Amino acid sequence: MKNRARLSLRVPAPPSRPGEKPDFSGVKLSGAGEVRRPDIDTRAHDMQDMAFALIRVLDDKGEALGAWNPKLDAETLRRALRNMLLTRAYDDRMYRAQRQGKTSFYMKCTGEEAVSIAAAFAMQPDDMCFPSYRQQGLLIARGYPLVEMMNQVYSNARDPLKGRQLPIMYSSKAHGFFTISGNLGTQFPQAVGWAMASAYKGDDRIAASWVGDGTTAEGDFHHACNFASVYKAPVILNVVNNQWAISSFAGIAGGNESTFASRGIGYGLPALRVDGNDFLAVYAATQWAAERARSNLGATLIEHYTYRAEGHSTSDDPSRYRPSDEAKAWPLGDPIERLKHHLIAIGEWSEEQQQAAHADAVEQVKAANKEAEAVGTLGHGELPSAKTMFEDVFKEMPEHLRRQRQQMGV
Amino acid sequence: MKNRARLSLRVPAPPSRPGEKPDFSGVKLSGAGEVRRPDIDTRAHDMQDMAFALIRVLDDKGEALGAWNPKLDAETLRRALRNMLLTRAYDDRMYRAQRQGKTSFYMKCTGEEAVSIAAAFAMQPDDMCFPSYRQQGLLIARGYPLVEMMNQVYSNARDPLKGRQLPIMYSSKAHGFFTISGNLGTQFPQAVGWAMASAYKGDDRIAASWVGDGTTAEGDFHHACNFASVYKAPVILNVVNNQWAISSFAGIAGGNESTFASRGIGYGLPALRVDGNDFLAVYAATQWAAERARSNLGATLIEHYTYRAEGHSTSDDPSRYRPSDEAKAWPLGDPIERLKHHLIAIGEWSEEQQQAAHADAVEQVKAANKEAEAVGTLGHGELPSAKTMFEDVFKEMPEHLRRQRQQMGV
Amino acid sequence: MAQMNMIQALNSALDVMLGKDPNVLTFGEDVGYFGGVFRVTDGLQKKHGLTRCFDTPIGEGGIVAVAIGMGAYGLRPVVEIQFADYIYPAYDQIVSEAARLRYRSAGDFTAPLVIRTPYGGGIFGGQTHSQSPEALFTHVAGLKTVIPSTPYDAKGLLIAAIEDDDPVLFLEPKRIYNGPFDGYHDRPVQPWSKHPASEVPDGHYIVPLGKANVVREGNDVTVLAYGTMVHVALASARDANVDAEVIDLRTLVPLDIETIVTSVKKTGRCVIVHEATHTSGFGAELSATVQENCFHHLEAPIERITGWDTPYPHAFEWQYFPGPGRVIEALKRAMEG
Amino acid sequence: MAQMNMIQALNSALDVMLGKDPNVLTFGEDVGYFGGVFRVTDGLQKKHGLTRCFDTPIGEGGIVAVAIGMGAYGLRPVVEIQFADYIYPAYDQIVSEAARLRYRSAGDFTAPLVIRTPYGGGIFGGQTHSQSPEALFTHVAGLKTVIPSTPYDAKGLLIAAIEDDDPVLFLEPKRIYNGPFDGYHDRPVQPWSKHPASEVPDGHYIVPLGKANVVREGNDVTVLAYGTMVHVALASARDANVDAEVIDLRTLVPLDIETIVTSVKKTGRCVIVHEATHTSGFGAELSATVQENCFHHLEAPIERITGWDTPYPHAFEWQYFPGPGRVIEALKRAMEG
Ligand SMILES: Cc1ncc(C[n+]2csc(CCOP(=O)(O)OP(=O)(O)O)c2C)c(N)n1
Ligand SMILES: Cc1ncc(C[n+]2csc(CCOP(=O)(O)OP(=O)(O)O)c2C)c(N)n1
Ligand SMILES: [Mg+2]
Ligand SMILES: [Mg+2]
Repeated sequence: MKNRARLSLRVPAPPSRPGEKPDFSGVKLSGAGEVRRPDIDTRAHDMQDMAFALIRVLDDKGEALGAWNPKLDAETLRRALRNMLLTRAYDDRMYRAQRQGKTSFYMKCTGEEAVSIAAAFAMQPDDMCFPSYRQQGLLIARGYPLVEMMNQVYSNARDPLKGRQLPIMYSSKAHGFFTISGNLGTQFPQAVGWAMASAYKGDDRIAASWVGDGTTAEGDFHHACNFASVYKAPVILNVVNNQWAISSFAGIAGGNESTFASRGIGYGLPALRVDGNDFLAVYAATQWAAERARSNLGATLIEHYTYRAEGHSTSDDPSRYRPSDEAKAWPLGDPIERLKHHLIAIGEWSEEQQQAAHADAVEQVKAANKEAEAVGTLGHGELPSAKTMFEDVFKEMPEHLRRQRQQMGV
Repeated sequence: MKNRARLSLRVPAPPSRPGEKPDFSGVKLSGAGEVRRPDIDTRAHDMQDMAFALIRVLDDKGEALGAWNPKLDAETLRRALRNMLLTRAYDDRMYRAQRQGKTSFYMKCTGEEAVSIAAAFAMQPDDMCFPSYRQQGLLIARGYPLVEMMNQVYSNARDPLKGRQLPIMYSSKAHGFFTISGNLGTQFPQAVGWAMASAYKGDDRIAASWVGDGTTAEGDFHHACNFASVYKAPVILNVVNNQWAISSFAGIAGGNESTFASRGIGYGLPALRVDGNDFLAVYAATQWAAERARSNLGATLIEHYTYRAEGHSTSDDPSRYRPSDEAKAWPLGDPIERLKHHLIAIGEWSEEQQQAAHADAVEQVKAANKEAEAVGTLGHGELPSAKTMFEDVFKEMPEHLRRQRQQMGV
Repeated sequence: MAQMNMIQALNSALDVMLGKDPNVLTFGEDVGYFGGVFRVTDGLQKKHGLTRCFDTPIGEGGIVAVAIGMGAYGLRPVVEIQFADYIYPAYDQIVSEAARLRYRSAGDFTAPLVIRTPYGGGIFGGQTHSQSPEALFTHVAGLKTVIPSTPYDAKGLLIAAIEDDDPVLFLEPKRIYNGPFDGYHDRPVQPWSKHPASEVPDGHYIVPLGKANVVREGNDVTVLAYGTMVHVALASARDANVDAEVIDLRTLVPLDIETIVTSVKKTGRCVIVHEATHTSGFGAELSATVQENCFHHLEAPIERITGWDTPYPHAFEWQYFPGPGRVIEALKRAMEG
Repeated sequence: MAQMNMIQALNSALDVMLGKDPNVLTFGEDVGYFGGVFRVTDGLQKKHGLTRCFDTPIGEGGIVAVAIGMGAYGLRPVVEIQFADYIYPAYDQIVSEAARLRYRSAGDFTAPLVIRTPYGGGIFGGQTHSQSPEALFTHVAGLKTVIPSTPYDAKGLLIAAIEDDDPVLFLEPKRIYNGPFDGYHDRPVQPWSKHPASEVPDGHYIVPLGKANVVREGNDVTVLAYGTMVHVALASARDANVDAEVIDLRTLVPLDIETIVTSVKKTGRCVIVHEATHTSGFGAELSATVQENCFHHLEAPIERITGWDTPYPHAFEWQYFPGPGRVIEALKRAMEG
């Protein structure tokens, strides 16, 4: 051990930065229909390969291929497409609203619409979702009124959350949508607890949760996988790998060293890796996991391989840390375009219908927004009462909060 | 989805409880010499099988077999054996001291001596260890004076930690032994940080850390694996799977669902699984990982498959939760017996020498204990000064601590 | 009525609630088959079944997170953190999640969980088995903090906590699990059986949250204490020979300000006692609150007798622990002040 | 001498220390190439290299743990927690480890790290981008807590913190990153450039830890504040038309008790202002300490003007924020008291 070599610290960096050419040459894709579909009662140990493959159903020609093809009827697909269009139109409108000063903050899910819309379609309406801030599509697909979402974003008098939460931190128990936390990852093990409760009660409802690639680094990710494995909780644990965590590429979360799906292996959790921009693939993977969970076979970890096509939030400018044309170079395309292409390919849709559906989505959003704005926007119009600030801290307001409310003079 | 099945909650339980027959039929062992030895620069992805195998060198006849045989000379093996004997004798003496009321608390590592002694032998003396409370063997093998350890356990006037720490929470920077924390798992990512620092400085020293099977459930385990993977930290991450975490069997930590070694796969960390009661196997695995780390190839996760042959601590009574003869039924035997057997098998040792070595270890411990007891034991004899209670909270004592010291009247 | 020590009383509370409400379940490290390292859940798994009382992985953050999810479902989980010193890995889930769920969802989701954990010194547990972290939680809006000082209160408060719809941190003073330790560590240990509050009804009853208990009436000085220190305060009042009124707070949040203020207005003097480190301890809040409410009645400075601002040092248990020696002196100073 | 806002001043402190000491390095979420979401580390990776200033996984506990290990090796890591609201996952590593390393190893190992984190409200950040968690750290023995209120202090205190051999929590009042906000949210924002403390030397200097700053002398009432609230206090003193002495604490632990006590003994009155929730806030410690040390000099009750005991509600920024309205009233009450 004389003359030992000098060590050096490795800090990973993405293949390209602003001013450079986008480079996705490292991305390994399976072909559509290529990956096997194990039975839902397959032992996790016997399907470890799935964590390194990529489930894809739609090919470049818009054909649906292979064992994972969920074979949905055209009407369902059209509904799904409309929901994705609605989500995107909603995002666009709210983004503009923030830019117009009508609220403080907004976050889009552009390019990731399939992840939540397909999940909502593949799960039962009474299954419980513990989303991150980028699954607004779940609410939309489950029919939560757009105007309620807007009231929340605008913190106006009709905001169901009474102006207390940052925009987009929705909550609706009635729609199986858990109150979103500003703290990353905390909902992941909570979902496991909810699922354990459902199993404890002999219920038949399952839970699902979503975190980003970056968020997998939190201890809560580990707790979720571990408790889910130990107690065979009926839960679907989704990692939405959209390649970026604000300005950090997925390699900073460990994504260069292995797939996020493969994190499941060490817990003995079955893990699927799926083309997140392929509605059919996400649907099929979710369905597989939901069926497994509902059959008392426990949790599944699903990595959704996708791309955050826009900035992290209204506070972010991605051109400062990645090539501005990177989104266009993303090899898995756009989820809306791909589903549209498929519907057209099977003769169930046309460019004209797409135009009309898009216009309809924009119209719905516009109407809802008009209604919400008529109530109020952040600091303008009808606002929630400041008095309610002291409510819901506890079920009953204790003396000290009563006094403070008095001091505030309301 | 009509008539959905009712879910139920699964709570894992060990195969046997007090009053029942010990049952290790679930334990799958590889044969000695059977498992392949990949080159140290093998990609983690290409050695995932290692996480499910069990590296063993010594067979039942005491022969050393296969590619992992480190081929140590007999003198080294005898030194190792003496260190294991010394560790056990030390444990026995201190355990009795606690029972005699000479201190408040003690923890043995009986049956796990190979884990730390072999690691100390395979690493360089200036490599930095971040142990749990069950790696006293590291200190002993590195020549830290027994009497100092005892002074710490007795919280007497010569306690290097000035009476501040619970017994066994040793610290010696000079011996590359990081101050032990009462909080499980915190040292694991700290070791990664130390290793990153070594790499950052272009040093050649590596770090190692140890946690128990139970402790793998802490978020810090996840942080350690993740940071180690991302920054390719030169560190060895050891999981000492001794089957129990106080009263909880390893299944409560997820050990029934996959191996602890396989936790490494999701981070892209090479993972080895090793017979922790086989000195040669532990040595060889540690050496492999150390060489890999020192070659700037990053971290390795090693699961040491062993058995906690005695109670968790002096506060514990294992017969309340596991068959009292379970230790005897443990299929991997006793590490001291096995190394002895090997040395005898190769003609380098005898039962008589073993007796003498044992007597010598007991004698060393006795002498050191006499010296330590002469100074003092908890609350008796020469004690550290209570005044020092206010020191080392900060580098310089701030005004408020000065005042408090005054109030205490010392 | 049975005679119980605090461990038995807590066990009885859990037993009663497991029997009464199928939505109650309890889990934590070593709480299942073994019954907990302090035996508080002893026998409950056997009696109520594997899914009602079970072991968990050693991940405090996971334990609390899972309990929050269960609470959101509609259960009433009671979790044990083995020592309060090990609650910090769960800090984010408690502070950012359990405490805020109701507020941030405008009542849509709630987390009616109880976190039980043994705390405090006096047992030669060293730095990581002796801490009193209450003030790290009393600062958090949305969380209740409860500390019993007798078997009777322990059972009644724990049942009240389980039935409460808000998250409750339930700190158990482990030094008095087996007897009402008064701080005289060199005198023989008293068992609970000699204390009237060891008479504990077998069935269901509650001691309401948010109500302090005047455990000794007096006119000259008010002593505010909780947990183990209630017994130290009582012994000190007796031995200082002052007409002290001793108040056992029982609940720190919400605090029974009225009982405190009424007493201090009567006595004009106040001594606050706790084991936790001094700076930013809960004594600071008590002192500030008393001062704000009783300024014109105060005849002497309010004093805080607390642990020192150091980690809890193993060998200096009794130099660290705020025992009768220091409390008696403070009472005398208060009377002179 | 250059004119800097607080972000630039902090950036300059890091730049100076990275240049001066090869053992200094800085990392955290988005701090590398991007330069931090508040741009405090802007340009540092480019100038000092990839291993001196880099991005980390989103695991605050891991970030602090790794920094502790580096500190034990001999480095001086400066880590950023993106918002103070996200420090809780690192709470165990800070409280149980960084703060205790020196004590538990009797000086064998130390953790000379700095944890920088933006805190406080006034930016419509809602519950999880507005918190002021200082009191959750001031209770922890072994940890220093520092809060600057101007660009000059920010740079000098940060350099002092990096050179300090103890772990330091460095809380940055994000509302005043770009200008000395005085709480009048409906008036035009002032940039730092008009404030004298925006004159910042380019090179190395320190503002010592543990020393408060009397930012306004006065005889009638003492106002204790830190961070953003220093500017609110100054504006309030001005507009209340009282001869107030305003003290910027700058370091909460160790606290400059002498400066505080000297002032209150002079004025006989004291108002404490902070943004954090009321109960068990640092104001409680200040109030208790002042009362203990100045009892016989006090002519009116010490008041605490603080955030309410609720999470920080998005739409009620200005009803929550303890602005000049409430501080002025308190000053007037103190003068009448
Ligand atoms: C505990 C915690 N740490 C840090 C943050 C700040 N933060 C908000 S979003 C974000 C990036 C998350 O990235 P990822 O998990 O990949 O999700 P994505 O935004 O890409 O959907 C960060 C660091 C936070 N909200 N919570
Ligand atoms: C954070 C934390 N939680 C809980 C404990 C209490 N505790 C001490 S040892 C132990 C069991 C650890 O088991 P394992 O990791 O398997 O190590 P072993 O004792 O078997 O070596 C527990 C739960 C602790 N010390 N720290
Ligand atoms: Mg992402
Ligand atoms: Mg173990």
